[in-house]
Amino acid sequence: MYRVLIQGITGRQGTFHSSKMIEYGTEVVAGTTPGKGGTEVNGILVYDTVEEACSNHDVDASVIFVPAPFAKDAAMEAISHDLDPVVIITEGVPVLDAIEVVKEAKKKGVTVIGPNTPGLIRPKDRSKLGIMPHHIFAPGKIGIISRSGTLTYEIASTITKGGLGQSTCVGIGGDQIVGTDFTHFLKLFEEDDDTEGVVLIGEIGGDAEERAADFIKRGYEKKVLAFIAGKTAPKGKKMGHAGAIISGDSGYAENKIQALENAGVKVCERPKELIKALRD
Amino acid sequence: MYRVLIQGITGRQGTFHSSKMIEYGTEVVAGTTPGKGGTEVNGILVYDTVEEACSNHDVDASVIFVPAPFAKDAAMEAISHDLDPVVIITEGVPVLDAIEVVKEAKKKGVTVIGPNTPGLIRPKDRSKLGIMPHHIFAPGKIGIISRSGTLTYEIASTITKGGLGQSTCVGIGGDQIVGTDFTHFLKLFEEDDDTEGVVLIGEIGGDAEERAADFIKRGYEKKVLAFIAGKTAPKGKKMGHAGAIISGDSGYAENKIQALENAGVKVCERPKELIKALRD
Amino acid sequence: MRLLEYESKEIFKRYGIPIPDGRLASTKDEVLEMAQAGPVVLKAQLPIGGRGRAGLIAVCDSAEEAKRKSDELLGKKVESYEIDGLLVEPKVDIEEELYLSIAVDRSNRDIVLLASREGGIEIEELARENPSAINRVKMRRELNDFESREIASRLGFTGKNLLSFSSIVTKLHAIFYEFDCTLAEINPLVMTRDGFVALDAKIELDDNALFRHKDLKVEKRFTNELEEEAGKAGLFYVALDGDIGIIGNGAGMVMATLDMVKLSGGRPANFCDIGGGASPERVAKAIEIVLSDEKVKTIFMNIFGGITRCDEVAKGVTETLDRMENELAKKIGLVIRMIGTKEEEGRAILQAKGMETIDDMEEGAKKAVALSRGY
Amino acid sequence: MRLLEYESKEIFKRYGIPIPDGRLASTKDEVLEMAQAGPVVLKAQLPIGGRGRAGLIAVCDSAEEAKRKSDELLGKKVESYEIDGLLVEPKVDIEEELYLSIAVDRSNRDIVLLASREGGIEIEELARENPSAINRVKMRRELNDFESREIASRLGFTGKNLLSFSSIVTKLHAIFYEFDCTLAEINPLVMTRDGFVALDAKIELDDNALFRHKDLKVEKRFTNELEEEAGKAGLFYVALDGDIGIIGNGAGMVMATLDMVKLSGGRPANFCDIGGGASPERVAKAIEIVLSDEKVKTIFMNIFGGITRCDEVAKGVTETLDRMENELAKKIGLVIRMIGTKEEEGRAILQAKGMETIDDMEEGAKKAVALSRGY
Repeated sequence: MYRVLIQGITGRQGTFHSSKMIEYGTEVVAGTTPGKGGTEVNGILVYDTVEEACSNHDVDASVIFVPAPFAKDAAMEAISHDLDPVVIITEGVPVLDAIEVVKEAKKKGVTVIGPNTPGLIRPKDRSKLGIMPHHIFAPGKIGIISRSGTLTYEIASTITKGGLGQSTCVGIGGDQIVGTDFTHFLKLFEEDDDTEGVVLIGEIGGDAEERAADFIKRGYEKKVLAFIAGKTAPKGKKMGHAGAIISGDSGYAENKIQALENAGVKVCERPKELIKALRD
Repeated sequence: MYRVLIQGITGRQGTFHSSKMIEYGTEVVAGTTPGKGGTEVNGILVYDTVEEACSNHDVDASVIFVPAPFAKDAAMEAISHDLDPVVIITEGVPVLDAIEVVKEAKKKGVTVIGPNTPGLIRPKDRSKLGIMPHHIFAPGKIGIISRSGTLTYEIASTITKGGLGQSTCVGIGGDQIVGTDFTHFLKLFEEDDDTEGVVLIGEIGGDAEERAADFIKRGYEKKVLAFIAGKTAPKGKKMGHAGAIISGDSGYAENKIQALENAGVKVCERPKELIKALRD
Repeated sequence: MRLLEYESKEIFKRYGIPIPDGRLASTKDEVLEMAQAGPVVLKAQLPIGGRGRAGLIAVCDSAEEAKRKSDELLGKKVESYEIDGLLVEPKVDIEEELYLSIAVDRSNRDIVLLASREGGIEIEELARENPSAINRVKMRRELNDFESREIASRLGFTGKNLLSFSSIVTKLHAIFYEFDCTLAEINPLVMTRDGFVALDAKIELDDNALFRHKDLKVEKRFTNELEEEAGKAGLFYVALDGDIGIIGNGAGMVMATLDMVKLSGGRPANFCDIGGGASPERVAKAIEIVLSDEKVKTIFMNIFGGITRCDEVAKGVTETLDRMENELAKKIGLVIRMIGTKEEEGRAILQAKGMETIDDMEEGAKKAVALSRGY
Repeated sequence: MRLLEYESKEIFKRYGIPIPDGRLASTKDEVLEMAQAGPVVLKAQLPIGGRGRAGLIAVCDSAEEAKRKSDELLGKKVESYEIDGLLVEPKVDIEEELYLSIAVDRSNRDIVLLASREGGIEIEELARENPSAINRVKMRRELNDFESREIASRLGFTGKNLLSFSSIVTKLHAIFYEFDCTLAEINPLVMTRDGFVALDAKIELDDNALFRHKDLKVEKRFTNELEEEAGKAGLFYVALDGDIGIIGNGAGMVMATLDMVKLSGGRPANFCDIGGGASPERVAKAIEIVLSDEKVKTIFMNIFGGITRCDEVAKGVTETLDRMENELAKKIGLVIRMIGTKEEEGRAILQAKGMETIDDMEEGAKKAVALSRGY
């Protein structure tokens, strides 16, 4: 189970969600906010720097709630201290900042989840590195990888109500540039004994789904289902997420669905179909 | 024998010294000057980029004659194409530029000689990557590593007149930040069958001589002699070379002489003494 | 956010990228003044692509023609824009058209420069038809001059042209990083007898990085008034052409709702995301904006309460109903699917006003479609 | 090149590093005007270290004292400088003195930041006495804010002080790289009741990078007129206190010549490097400059011809002799050691004027020493 640091813990979001994470059972060990060192939030000690937090606690991972202009700095700080994963909840991080963070993470071998992600949750461990409403999740054997927040909740909740539960659910983030892709987690789920099937929740924009399809096509040991949002989205418009945009020839839902089906992935049109397909 | 590229071959210095290098016997295979591609200098083809030169010729090493404001760019270009060594003749390269060049060279495993160096000469091969007046050198068994130009000539000439010759002579450069140090070449000379003894020509400023002494102290297989210039230099004044300055506690000739003598190196006060000591 | 061509060219000029000696004209007289000196090109200043094909760029060989064309273009409506400015440039004798851009490379999570001697057509088209004609080079924040020269050299330039082209590369790179662009494109970059000229200029700024560029004095732009009004209220609204208004929380969720409505035989009128943790005011504003589209007779509201609280959403709905003196309920079919955080409290608030909620998304979509057809 | 304290502080101010609210005064009246408001500190604006110990900084608790001290300091000669400006600053109540600098780390071929809570003394002294009190951090061109905060945190700062200290680190870093510094030092950086203040400021610019900073409007500075005159003529001249003028080609060579003269019992009057490939004019200028030091009665010229041609050097010597109507040869002992490129031609030129050359450097040095003693 991750021992978690919360960067930006004294902010509104950081304070609220760290209390929810603790409530769920997550091992939150420390927080940081520059200039607020020595204070406490939700019974958690706050430090000025990650360095200090790490020298006073055993920390594995970080969840970042700092505002967008400072998110790159916070992520660089977490990466420089080898925290892994670094989960960037923040929405609205500049693209060039995200690219630099992703490059630095790659150099150091650290996994960055997000930006603009609901985070990661493991119902069995009651461990949450993020902002999901955790009551809708239940321990089980289905892994979820998603580009969207509420749509993940919708589908996770459907799965829970359908009597199945989740092993791990992770949002890779709704931005154009994010630290991980479907493929990254497909690999992890393949090796994870707690996971029997995987649901990919994709949407228009980019080619993460196509790349996942390529990966699956080369041979994947577990069942994969998919749900793709945005079939009715027009070209050239950002649909809420910075990354959900059809530009030029790329990013159409149809192409993604086609690619996944070619790779043998069943793409469901309705969340409820997933339950049946997962049970098959 | 090095197949040499001349960067900045169309300039006054580049034209003059490339002709001298060719006259000596150096295998100069190509030159570059951005915007002058397609012309010829001293019968050598000129290209706009190192990339082009390298795709049309087998090139090993580069000698840079471009003006100081553009020296960093030229060196980066040579390094990016794995030329090795990269000899920067240019004087007056900004310190921050030199630091970036040295870092990049280290990352790529390339040897940078200079900036502000007379270069490197191998009398046996009649190969010269630099600007030394080559007639004063003669094939022989003595290696010279120096921080100074004319002082090298003085000493090399003394050695030649004394009936001994040189295996390789190299100037590491007179600037504060240079690509290589005495130790780098001490290692090479130790492994070089053509070299029986080494002469270090040092001067005030920095601690390259002290670091060489440390290295020799740990056990060096060949005879090392030294000559240190600047015993009468005042503190805080640049003595011609950007690197020849005593600042704070460091850079005094006395300390260097002391360190070298402690390492068993005979430090000669007069160039002529070197001959006798080398013959011993 | 895409800058207008003339704004992009002003930046080019500041950085020393050669552009035609043009001027922005907002009246016919201004156009004519420039047209006296010789043939001109009139270019409608709109933030959209394909202007040539859409007849929004006019080459005028005579003042007479310039007069006719500016009459035709100024004030014309295109999509949701109105042409209120023409960039008037002297006609240039083109020897060759090239393509040059620096852009975010989403797949590789990097920045890439694309350069080609086949300019003037869309890069996607070129990528399909002649991909080998495109030079691709990864960019970093620091660009050595020699890297620019290598690009010029690989395109086959030498001598003076090599130096000018590489200098344009260096400057475009500086602009890209300096202004946090997501795209900085010159298409076509043309070769004339006097050297290179950036005939077109397209700069897209990263909306999320505008805080670093207050000096640019540009504000986030919207393609229509409703989108702008929504944006200012913290909503994300995109107009579509159907008749069922869609409101939901979370971008993926709203997209999925649109898809479900379509799947159920309906046509969504819009995309409206109220985001996470919406207040009653934000919900009310969303309804107001969606209803200001006159095609909308039915609204499907799809809420999955996480951070968003169903009771707050319900309050937003009832407040709107109250303000509209219940006219809304009479004229408009409102279908609310609402589950999750505080769902019971929310349901109670709505029931007090005589409104029911639905638990299932698909059921909600079907009901909304039925309502929109008058069932 | 070292900037004066007030110039460095102007840069600090522009970048937002807090400095005392001082003013540069060049007359006693200006000093007095400031001293009316309360106790002041007068600081002589000279580009040298150790001003405190040398009595060049005066704390004045009264206007009377300020008057007396400014009388004493203004116009005073120190080394080769004359004090023509005093930086007048209000006296500051110091709670703690710190040290902060960014500098070229020659040994490691890198840039290093040094920070310590033991400020106010020379860093070399602190490095000897309490090296563990110094925090050393390698710098790169890009500095993340968190790295500045870590430095502040390691010094023991927290809360508001952590934020202000780290912001000073970030700004000093920006200055260092922006201006191509070789040193940017604040010693002491003091803590007052109102926060941190840079009480002193020392910026050294890289002479070789001044071409990138034309806007700074600073020119290379010399510590005396002869050095300046030499610098402008392409010579490198350093004044020493002996009586034998030294001219040579190449820095190492000239240093070795100085050493050889000393070893032979003489005292060098200067270091004068004519560089590589000197023209007759540059050689003539070198002789002129060396002779303008009145202590010099003997010159030892030591030339090893490589790129430098002995015939050109000889021409420079004879031209000078001619211009001085041979007065030079009468009053001054001139010893010329000259070998290498075109040595025979050079020798012939000199012999035509009745001058001999020597082949051996040591022999030349001995002869010059003998001449200087009147042998």
